[in-house]
Amino acid sequence: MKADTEIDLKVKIGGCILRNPVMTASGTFGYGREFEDFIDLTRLGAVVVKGISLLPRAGNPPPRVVETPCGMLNAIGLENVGVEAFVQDKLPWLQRTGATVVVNILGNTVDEYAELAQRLDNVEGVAAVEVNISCPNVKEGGVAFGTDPAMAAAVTGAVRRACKLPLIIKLSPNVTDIQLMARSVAEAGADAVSLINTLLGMAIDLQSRRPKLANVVGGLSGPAIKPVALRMVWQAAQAVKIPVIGIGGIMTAEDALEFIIAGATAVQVGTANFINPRATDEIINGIVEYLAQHNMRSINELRNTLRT
Amino acid sequence: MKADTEIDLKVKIGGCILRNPVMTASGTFGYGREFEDFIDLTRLGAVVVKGISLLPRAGNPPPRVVETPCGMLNAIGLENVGVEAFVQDKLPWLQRTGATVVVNILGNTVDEYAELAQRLDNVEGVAAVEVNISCPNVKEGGVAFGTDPAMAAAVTGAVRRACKLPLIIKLSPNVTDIQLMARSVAEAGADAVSLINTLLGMAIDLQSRRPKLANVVGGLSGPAIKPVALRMVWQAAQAVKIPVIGIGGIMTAEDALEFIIAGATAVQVGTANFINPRATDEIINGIVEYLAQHNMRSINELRNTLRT
Amino acid sequence: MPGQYLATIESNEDLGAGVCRLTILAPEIAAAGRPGQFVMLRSGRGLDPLLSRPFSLHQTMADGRMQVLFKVLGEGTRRLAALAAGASVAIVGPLGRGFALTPPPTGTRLGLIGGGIGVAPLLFLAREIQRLLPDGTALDVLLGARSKAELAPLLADFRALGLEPAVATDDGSLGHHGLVPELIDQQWGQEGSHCRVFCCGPWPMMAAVASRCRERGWACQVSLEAMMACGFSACLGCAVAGSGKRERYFHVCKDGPVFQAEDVNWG
Amino acid sequence: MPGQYLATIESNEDLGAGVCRLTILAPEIAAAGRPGQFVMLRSGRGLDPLLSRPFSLHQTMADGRMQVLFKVLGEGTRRLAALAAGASVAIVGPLGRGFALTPPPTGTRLGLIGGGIGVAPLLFLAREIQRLLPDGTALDVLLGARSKAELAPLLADFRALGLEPAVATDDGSLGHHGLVPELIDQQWGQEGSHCRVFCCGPWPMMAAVASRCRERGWACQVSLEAMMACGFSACLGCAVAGSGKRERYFHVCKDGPVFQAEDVNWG
Ligand SMILES: Cc1cc2nc3c(=O)[nH]c(=O)nc-3n(C[C@H](O)[C@H](O)[C@H](O)COP(=O)(O)OP(=O)(O)OC[C@H]3O[C@@H](n4cnc5c(N)ncnc54)[C@H](O)[C@@H]3O)c2cc1C
Ligand SMILES: Cc1cc2nc3c(=O)[nH]c(=O)nc-3n(C[C@H](O)[C@H](O)[C@H](O)COP(=O)(O)OP(=O)(O)OC[C@H]3O[C@@H](n4cnc5c(N)ncnc54)[C@H](O)[C@@H]3O)c2cc1C
Ligand SMILES: Cc1cc2nc3c(=O)[nH]c(=O)nc-3n(C[C@H](O)[C@H](O)[C@H](O)COP(=O)(O)O)c2cc1C
Ligand SMILES: Cc1cc2nc3c(=O)[nH]c(=O)nc-3n(C[C@H](O)[C@H](O)[C@H](O)COP(=O)(O)O)c2cc1C
Ligand code: FES
Ligand code: FES
Repeated sequence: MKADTEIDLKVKIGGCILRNPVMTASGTFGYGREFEDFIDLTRLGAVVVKGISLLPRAGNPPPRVVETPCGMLNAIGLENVGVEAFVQDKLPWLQRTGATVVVNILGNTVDEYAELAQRLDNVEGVAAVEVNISCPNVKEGGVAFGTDPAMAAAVTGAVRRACKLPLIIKLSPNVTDIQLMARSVAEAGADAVSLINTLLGMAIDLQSRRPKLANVVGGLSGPAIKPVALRMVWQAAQAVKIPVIGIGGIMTAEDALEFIIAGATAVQVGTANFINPRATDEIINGIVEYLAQHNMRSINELRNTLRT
Repeated sequence: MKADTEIDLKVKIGGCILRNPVMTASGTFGYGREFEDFIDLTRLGAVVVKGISLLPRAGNPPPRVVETPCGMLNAIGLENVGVEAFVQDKLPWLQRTGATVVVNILGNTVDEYAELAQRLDNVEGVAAVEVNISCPNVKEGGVAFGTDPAMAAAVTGAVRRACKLPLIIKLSPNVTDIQLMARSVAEAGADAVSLINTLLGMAIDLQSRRPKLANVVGGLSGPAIKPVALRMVWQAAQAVKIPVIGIGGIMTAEDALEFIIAGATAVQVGTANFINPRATDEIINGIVEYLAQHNMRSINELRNTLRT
Repeated sequence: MPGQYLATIESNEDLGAGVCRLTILAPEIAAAGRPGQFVMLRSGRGLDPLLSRPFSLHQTMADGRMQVLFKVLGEGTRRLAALAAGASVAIVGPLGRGFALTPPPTGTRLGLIGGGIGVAPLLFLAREIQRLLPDGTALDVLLGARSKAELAPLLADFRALGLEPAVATDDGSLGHHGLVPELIDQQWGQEGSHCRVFCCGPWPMMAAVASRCRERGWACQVSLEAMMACGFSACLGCAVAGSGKRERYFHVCKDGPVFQAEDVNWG
Repeated sequence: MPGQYLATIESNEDLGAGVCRLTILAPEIAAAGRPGQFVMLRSGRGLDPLLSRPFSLHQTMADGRMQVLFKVLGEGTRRLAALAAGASVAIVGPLGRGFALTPPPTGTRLGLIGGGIGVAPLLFLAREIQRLLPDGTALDVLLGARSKAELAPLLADFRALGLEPAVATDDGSLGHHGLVPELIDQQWGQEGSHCRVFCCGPWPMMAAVASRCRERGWACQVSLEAMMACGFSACLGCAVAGSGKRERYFHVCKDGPVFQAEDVNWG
């Protein structure tokens, strides 16, 4: 394996330059510190923290997670400490490590999203904002923002106006036309899109005849969803000019490389962190190894090279 | 295990009474005869044959299938012998066995669907028609019929007018709102809906940087998709009054029972047939066993008993 | 400080009744682990089952080895049960907060109560109590199980520490014919504020023990279970409802697995 | 007539160079199987890997046993390689159409050509040729491999039939230093319409053999591979492009795996 230094892994997301294309996926990496005993956070492209709301949220009643074939369902219910506690208690430690921090935000209304973005705008140590639009719009009967192009564009526009930070819109896969969604948020001012969030799924306990999740439905993640994620990332990369960040079932460097070949500028590693807390680190090493083997000097030579 | 005879497994789909709720999924059971060495077809609720078009189709170039985590992608390209050869060469054998035969149909236009339905209408040995609407509408730029409620309703209406057979509309999962799709086709005259067809996915070969399927994208099936299927079946069962047939990742009797608890009147077994050609038979036995253990006399006592 | 290791199985004993004891060479965990803490284990390269499985530390040894004691339930434990000596297993640990072992007021009896496979962490706890607490601290062990076969292999380990557990079995094949919470009355009577209880077992059993302790004003620590995806507070999946005194939800992997019974919402 | 069985592994031999030979007790398949046919194998209860894997019949024996010879590539073959004697394996077979063995005109040489693990079905084929075809039918075996280590353990089996394969290796460690199709010229010269070839190996090697046979007007049967989900013509996944003489696409599991080379589109 050649040393990192010989191969250029840097990628650009909006105005933000990442050391390498390997980020963590929101909700699977806590606030970063949960991994301090396992890996050096400064090696990562970026740490995307657990989704943050204006006020703290306690989350859903248990059971909140259940295993499925090659995957898992979660209905955490967006438990988080709220933006003030995040800025005061969580961010400073992350900032001291020197990690690149992306803050994932969520809201119940367009205004909440905007308020969150504004609150984070001039906070030191925040490199970019990722907007989770897979949340129910309480003003529109609980339909998720991310399943309607107009609502998604409205959130994007509001956040865009509220802050100058690089803006990543995180798309929901539970839609008919992912290209339409990607284009809508790109036109509304997104600097990048990330996808996919979890697929909506369900599991039933046969003995009690109850849902295995207290919330009845939950989000499916892990290797099971990788084929769907890869297809959507490839479609999105063809639909928009802004960078696409690939997410979904990435367990190994091979998986990450497939997303990059399909057109992703960067990737996020989610469920894999639970099973192998060093997964991101190993994936970075594996990417370097592959590029070296294929005599590539830069990750940019690999991106979007799928021969169809 | 109690004998089948003590427990009533019969279910009704439109005017059609099935011996039990276990059907085969189209495209995973050939024309039935492929399984003659493995199981007794008359034990099955119904045999759903490979999708039939007006004219024979050669299908897609290889590679056509690829394995994925707990699943597989296929891009067979709807290879089939065409309706005339089906009626003349394939159906008579099936009919002689005494199996209940459901014919899955597909077309490029609304008219093709109607013509197929008409052709099958008075053919002896056809118990019902299942309409695969996950096909590209060539008159509408190749968008799948099954991703647009109006187009899906148009196909349903046309087939409804063209034949008197019980009519099952097979829904695509690649949509934002499965309840809307189910309601649209129910209102347009469907006797039942079956779901889910495959999720659109993709796989990439890292060495050649080519898609692993010649068709680039393909349909994801198998245990990986079961949580998504179960969620959609549960949602559909709450949205419509007509019977719902559950499909997606069913490998065992436990899986089938979960779909029935979620509201399915019957289930279809797909990918499992490839791995275990006796899967349907074992699932029927397992259902009987469960009902006996739980002192139920009829499968109807179990349906839609999810306690949320 | 938890770590992630690829550890070697030193031995795998089938104790009968579907219970296995794995001895694992994992020096860092053996050195750092406390009673009541747990590890996440995963075997094999396959992606199904996907998640690691949590197991209490059954014992740590001075020579870098540690043990888990587990019951075979589904595919995850079946895989672990199939591991041969020399095989590798992915391990993360030690994790969570174990039993709190503050010196009790003189005259306090300590009671260890285990139900079923809930006995797993109690041997380590008993050893630590003997090591850390003042000589002469009275220590009782009450164990419950379905039948004699489940319990018998474990009694010898307690006897080696000079402890003779009181036993209850569902089928009466050993000791008291009944449930282990009933042993509380039998062994310690109804009154007195002189007991401190450490409990691990199925939820209804722990709820019954917690309620008896509350009635008597006894301190009671319980080791809870929850579905876990990570084990180190990254997924927030392992929530358990609090009694309202401190938090709406606790996270079993971080705030526990050992809790004060009064902090838990027994539902 | 194919069937589905839960069969027992009788032995599992590691032949080195990542090649294993499984002996399986499967009386129905051993009795019915013909050279060139295959079976689908699957081991374990897990759902990943999901699909069964196709393997040629390497040998069938009179006592109800059969063998497959395989190379360890990914997780599916890794699992099979880990099977111990006494373990079970799910098996479906015998499947597909094997080699056509019509008596050749007198004076015809029969040539068996194997490349890499493509040697697997040829031993069975050689034995059947010796059994079925007229005495004195000339039978040559040409084998290619990466290196000596891959080939050596298999030569003994052919020698036991009185056959001495001509050998080519990529690294020259045994026999001809080069590719196996080159042995055709070496062994049988350029001219003559007196050969009938049976070939199994990697696609480029079979394409080269097919082209040499076409030039010479020799009949050539090839055993093809394709990604398979079922093995018994239920999925239609195993398509391979035809030369246009008969069909647009063949299905390897039903129309093959053995084809006349001229029916195949070599691309
Ligand atoms: C902190 C903690 C300590 C534990 N210590 C022990 C121990 O010392 N000995 C022992 O035998 N068991 C222990 N368990 C329970 C053990 O984790 C489960 O029995 C095991 O995970 C079952 O896995 P499986 O694949 O065999 O079963 P599965 O087929 O996956 O499931 C069987 C049942 O086990 C439970 N389970 C499955 N996965 C998990 C998971 N990731 N987290 C929690 N529960 C799960 C579920 O209730 C499920 O219904 C502990 C659990 C926790 C949370
Ligand atoms: C008719 C037929 C007969 C065969 N006979 C033999 C034999 O006798 N000995 C032998 O070593 N190999 C044989 N093969 C190839 C063998 O099936 C593959 O090597 C095996 O499936 C690889 O599985 P894996 O999980 O180890 O590898 P994977 O990691 O799954 O894949 C490695 C490669 O193997 C191939 N492969 C994987 N799954 C399949 C499948 N279901 N069908 C076809 N190819 C697949 C793919 O090209 C893949 O890139 C035969 C294949 C066919 C179609
Ligand atoms: C337990 C869990 C919690 C998650 N929480 C969030 C969240 O707060 N915000 C968000 O945008 N995505 C969240 N996600 C989605 C992931 O970031 C990611 O999009 C998804 O899990 C797919 O990637 P994976 O298959 O690699 O896990 C969560 C996922 C999991 C498994
Ligand atoms: C190889 C293959 C071919 C299929 N062909 C058809 C088809 O012709 N018509 C159709 O409606 N569905 C077809 N399907 C979809 C299945 O009927 C089923 O809806 C899907 O596979 C999900 O079920 P499963 O997970 O049990 O396989 C096909 C699926 C597979 C795997
Ligand atoms: S198990 Fe993941 S947070 Fe506790
Ligand atoms: S492998 Fe399924 S049809 Fe050939």
